[in-house]
Amino acid sequence: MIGFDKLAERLTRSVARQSSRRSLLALLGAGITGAAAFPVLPVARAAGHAGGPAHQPVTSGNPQDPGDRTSCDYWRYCAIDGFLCTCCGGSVNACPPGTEMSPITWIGTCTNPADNRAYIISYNDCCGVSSCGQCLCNRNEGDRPQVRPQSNNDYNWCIGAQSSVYNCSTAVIVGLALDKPL
Amino acid sequence: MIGFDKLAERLTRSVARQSSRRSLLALLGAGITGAAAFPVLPVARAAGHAGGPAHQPVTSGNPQDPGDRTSCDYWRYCAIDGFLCTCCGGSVNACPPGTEMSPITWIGTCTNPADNRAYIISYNDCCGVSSCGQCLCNRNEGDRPQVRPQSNNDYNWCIGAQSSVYNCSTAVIVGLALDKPL
Amino acid sequence: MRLFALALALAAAAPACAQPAPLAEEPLLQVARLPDVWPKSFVVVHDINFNSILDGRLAVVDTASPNQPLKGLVRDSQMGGALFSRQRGEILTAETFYSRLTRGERTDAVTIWDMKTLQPKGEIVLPGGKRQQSVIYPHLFQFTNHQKWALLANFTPAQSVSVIDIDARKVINEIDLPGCSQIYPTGERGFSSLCADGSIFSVVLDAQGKAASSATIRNVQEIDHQAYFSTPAYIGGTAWFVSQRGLVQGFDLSGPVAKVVPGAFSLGTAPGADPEWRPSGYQVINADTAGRLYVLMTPHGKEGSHKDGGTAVWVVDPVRKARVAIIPLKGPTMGIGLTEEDVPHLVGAQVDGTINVYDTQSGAFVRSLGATVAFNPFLVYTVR
Amino acid sequence: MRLFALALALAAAAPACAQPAPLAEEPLLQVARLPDVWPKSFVVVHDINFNSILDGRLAVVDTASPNQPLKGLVRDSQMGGALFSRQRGEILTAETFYSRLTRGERTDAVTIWDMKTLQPKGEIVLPGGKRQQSVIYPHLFQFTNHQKWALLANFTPAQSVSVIDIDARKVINEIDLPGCSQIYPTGERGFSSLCADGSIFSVVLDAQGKAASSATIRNVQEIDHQAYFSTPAYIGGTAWFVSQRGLVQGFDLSGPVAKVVPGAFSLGTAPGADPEWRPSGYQVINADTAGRLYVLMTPHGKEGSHKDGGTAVWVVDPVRKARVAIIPLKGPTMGIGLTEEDVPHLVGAQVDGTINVYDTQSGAFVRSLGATVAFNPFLVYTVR
Repeated sequence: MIGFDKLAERLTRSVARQSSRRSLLALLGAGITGAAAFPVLPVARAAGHAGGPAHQPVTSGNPQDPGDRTSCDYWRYCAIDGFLCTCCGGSVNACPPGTEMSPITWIGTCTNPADNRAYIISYNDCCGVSSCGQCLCNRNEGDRPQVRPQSNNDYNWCIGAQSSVYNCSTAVIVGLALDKPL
Repeated sequence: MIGFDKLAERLTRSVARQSSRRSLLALLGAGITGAAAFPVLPVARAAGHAGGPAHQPVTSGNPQDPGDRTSCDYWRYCAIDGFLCTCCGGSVNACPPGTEMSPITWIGTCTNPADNRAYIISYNDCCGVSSCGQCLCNRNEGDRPQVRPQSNNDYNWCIGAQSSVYNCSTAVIVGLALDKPL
Repeated sequence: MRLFALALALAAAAPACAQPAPLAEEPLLQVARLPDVWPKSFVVVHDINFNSILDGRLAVVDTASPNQPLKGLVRDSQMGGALFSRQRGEILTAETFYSRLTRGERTDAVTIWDMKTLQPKGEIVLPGGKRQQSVIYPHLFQFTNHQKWALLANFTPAQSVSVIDIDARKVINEIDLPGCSQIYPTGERGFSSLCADGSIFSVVLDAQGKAASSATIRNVQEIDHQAYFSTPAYIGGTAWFVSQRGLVQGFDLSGPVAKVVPGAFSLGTAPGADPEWRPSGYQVINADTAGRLYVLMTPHGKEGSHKDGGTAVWVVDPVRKARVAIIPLKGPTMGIGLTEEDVPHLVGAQVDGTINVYDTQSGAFVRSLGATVAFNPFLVYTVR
Repeated sequence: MRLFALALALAAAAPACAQPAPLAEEPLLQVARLPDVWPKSFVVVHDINFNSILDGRLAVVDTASPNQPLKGLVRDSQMGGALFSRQRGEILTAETFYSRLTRGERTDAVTIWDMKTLQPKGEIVLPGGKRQQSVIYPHLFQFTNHQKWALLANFTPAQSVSVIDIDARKVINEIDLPGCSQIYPTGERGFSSLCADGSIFSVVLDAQGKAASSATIRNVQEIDHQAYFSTPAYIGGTAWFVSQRGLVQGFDLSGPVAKVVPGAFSLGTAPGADPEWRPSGYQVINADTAGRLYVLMTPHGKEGSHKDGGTAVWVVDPVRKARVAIIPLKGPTMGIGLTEEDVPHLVGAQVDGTINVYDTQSGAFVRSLGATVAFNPFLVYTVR
């Protein structure tokens, strides 16, 4: 879990074009990596839920982790793109029953307003069940174009699962960041 | 096109249980029959189009065939159930490009307000492309439960096409009815 | 470029102060499970998903949870069928697939899903591409033989019923059923269907799933003017049907063949109608274990109104043949279900996707789950 | 029970009166066709269909028709790719299917559709299950070699490009592309890609689709602070990119390898911003044949705003490096396209599904097509 975003960055920048495709795959596929990003929806934050009533709040109960986890404004979602698993039968860090969590994921850096610390958030996608359809959310703080896969949330990262069909996205704390995000 | 609804009625009532499944199939599958019905959506008329703006009117230009063919209230739609092909790239009596019209269909009897005549309307479905998603309309004048297939619009009549995937429904004039509908 | 480090590194670099410890790292690759025994407040909502009918779903819903009612989704493609068994710990779906989503080779299959994980456990491929696709009737796919077998309706438009041995993962027989539709499990091993000539037809199956005997009762339904909705409510072994005009008729299906319960009765009338109260919706009648019927009613009853959805539920005692209460609904409702709770709740699935929960005893509105579980909820399954 | 008869029977029975003749019987089994040559007002709108991503579509849209803009749908499943060719008379989709809709065996395939009938004409199955799935970039699937070949991006996350001979219906080669993404056709037979080290990399293909030569230009992109949106606008053989902060840079792709067009320039500023105007959306830059660029802008530009969508289009002359007009939009817009008309119209695909049409010369709003063609319109393809 240590510095793998940096690893991925270095890997992409220096190894990339010299490396064979197979060895790159082996490296990236070896486990939880700091590579790219899942991805799916846009402007959901601005658009909100046309139609149906909003979801009622789901909170952690911990004042150090404040906010409504069904809301796109929740702090961990600063670079998420998709349906929030908290609204889909899962939670902020667990996939819904029936899905598989993709081990390959996109990593964001979000600031927790309660302690003003920057946390590394892994946006692992839940796969193998069709679009959840609830709590669509797209935020792009730190997102960069596909040229930098590990910083882009438009890829379907369910490619790391047995089925690439996308259901929803989690936002798992995997560590603290030394620096604040851009 | 002559009296086949009556044929189907008689067939179902008297031949049905005495007939073998294969011979019934042969009879019903022989061509355009008065058998059952397509099917799909409910309460669309009441619900209207949540969200997006309404479709703008499409009319025949013929005062004897009045009304907006993108509206669920258009006279021919008295027993339709599905997306209106007029909104999907087809017309009131033609399927959209890329689809196949199912030859097996459900027949309704609708009164034309311009001449007060009762017309036999064939609600052939268009198949092989996924749900059009536009102008959902469900009306059930004369609809009866599935026990009477030729009077029920909940069946997916795309079973008569190469693919049973449903796109939209037409409403084709196939003749005049002697009696007014129920 | 961002630089990352360990919590440890940050802790070392940070000045000592009163700040609380950072939030802990969380485990990855967690997938939620459902309780080993589903709470009695769980129901399953069938989402036909009109905008992508080939992507229909079942939503597992906790009606007691106002903020996280959706517990998981199970695929139920292309106007699929659904069965639930606490005894088996399984959900069964009957679906149709094409090799290229909308075209290509057709495969009909029953998939068996584990109720705790919602993962598939097995599949039974069905030959012939003839599974009936309709919007949307629970009695096209039913258990019999103590949930060892499933019965599945076919329609090409020729009508038949496939007998499926679930544990053997195979179709063991096909019963021709020309002129009859729907599957109402009857007795230990068999089913009844309603027929186009107004009769009810019962088949007794032998141990190999073949028709051992059959029986017909004529003139149990006047389809033109008193057609029954295809989905009845069950009280014990009796299936209670209601007609498009509000006639209630019971059929005793506990024995090997159907028997008519004497004494059909009308739901009667009530004020506030224009022109009259009639049943309306896709799941218009249900029952609780206390023996009360719940009927979804529209005040705008007339020819063609029977699928518009209702705005009130009439509670009826079929023994006294009398209405005992009226439950007003919050909005136009397509289907009504009941929870398995000791005091059951009424669950209304609305046209706009909203699921609302009502108290069956007082008739009071209890809570709304919002439009948070399904795009087009049509049926609410009680899971037994 | 209803009785039916012939028009003839009714005519015989009816009293002679002044009533007009009945409406004529209409032919059955009619299926509409598109014009042999699509009108220049046609565009194709890509509908990612979030609520069922596996059921994505392309909508053929007549921007000149206010009441029947939707002319037909073409399947484009699972974040599919799309190509259009008037020369070939074909649409190509690059899709992914599973044998059980959401699970089972994966098949990636390119399907070739006839532009007049929207029926499939052929298919190229792609080995390896590696087609890149992303939301949603036209430069993952591109023509080269005078539209005889298609190039398709793969991502597993290893990156490569498949070279497809369309008429031979087969994949003829695969070019490894570690560290680089997107496909910008370059020269007669080849492509360029942008790479994670800030370079642009060009590959020249030989007649067998193998890499004949390659070239790299370093430091063409500063990804941290001036990253280019992946989808450029084309004026002749030059691809014009715009960065997240509004820097415009051209690359001449008309020769065998990419060349930097000297003189990147900024879009500049304008009043009314909070905090500043920046490009935003999924298709933020486009061009007309007169050589003007159209850039979709949000007044709320800041880190992370680049996919929120825009509310104005800035019209820019890349020769003069100057903004020449501002077109206000009716609502938050995700993608902008241009028609092929002699005086092109600007087509805005809004977040709420609405498609609006604007005059490129006056900047005036011309018409709304409503939310009548797609659930989630993201890209507007010009069909050439």
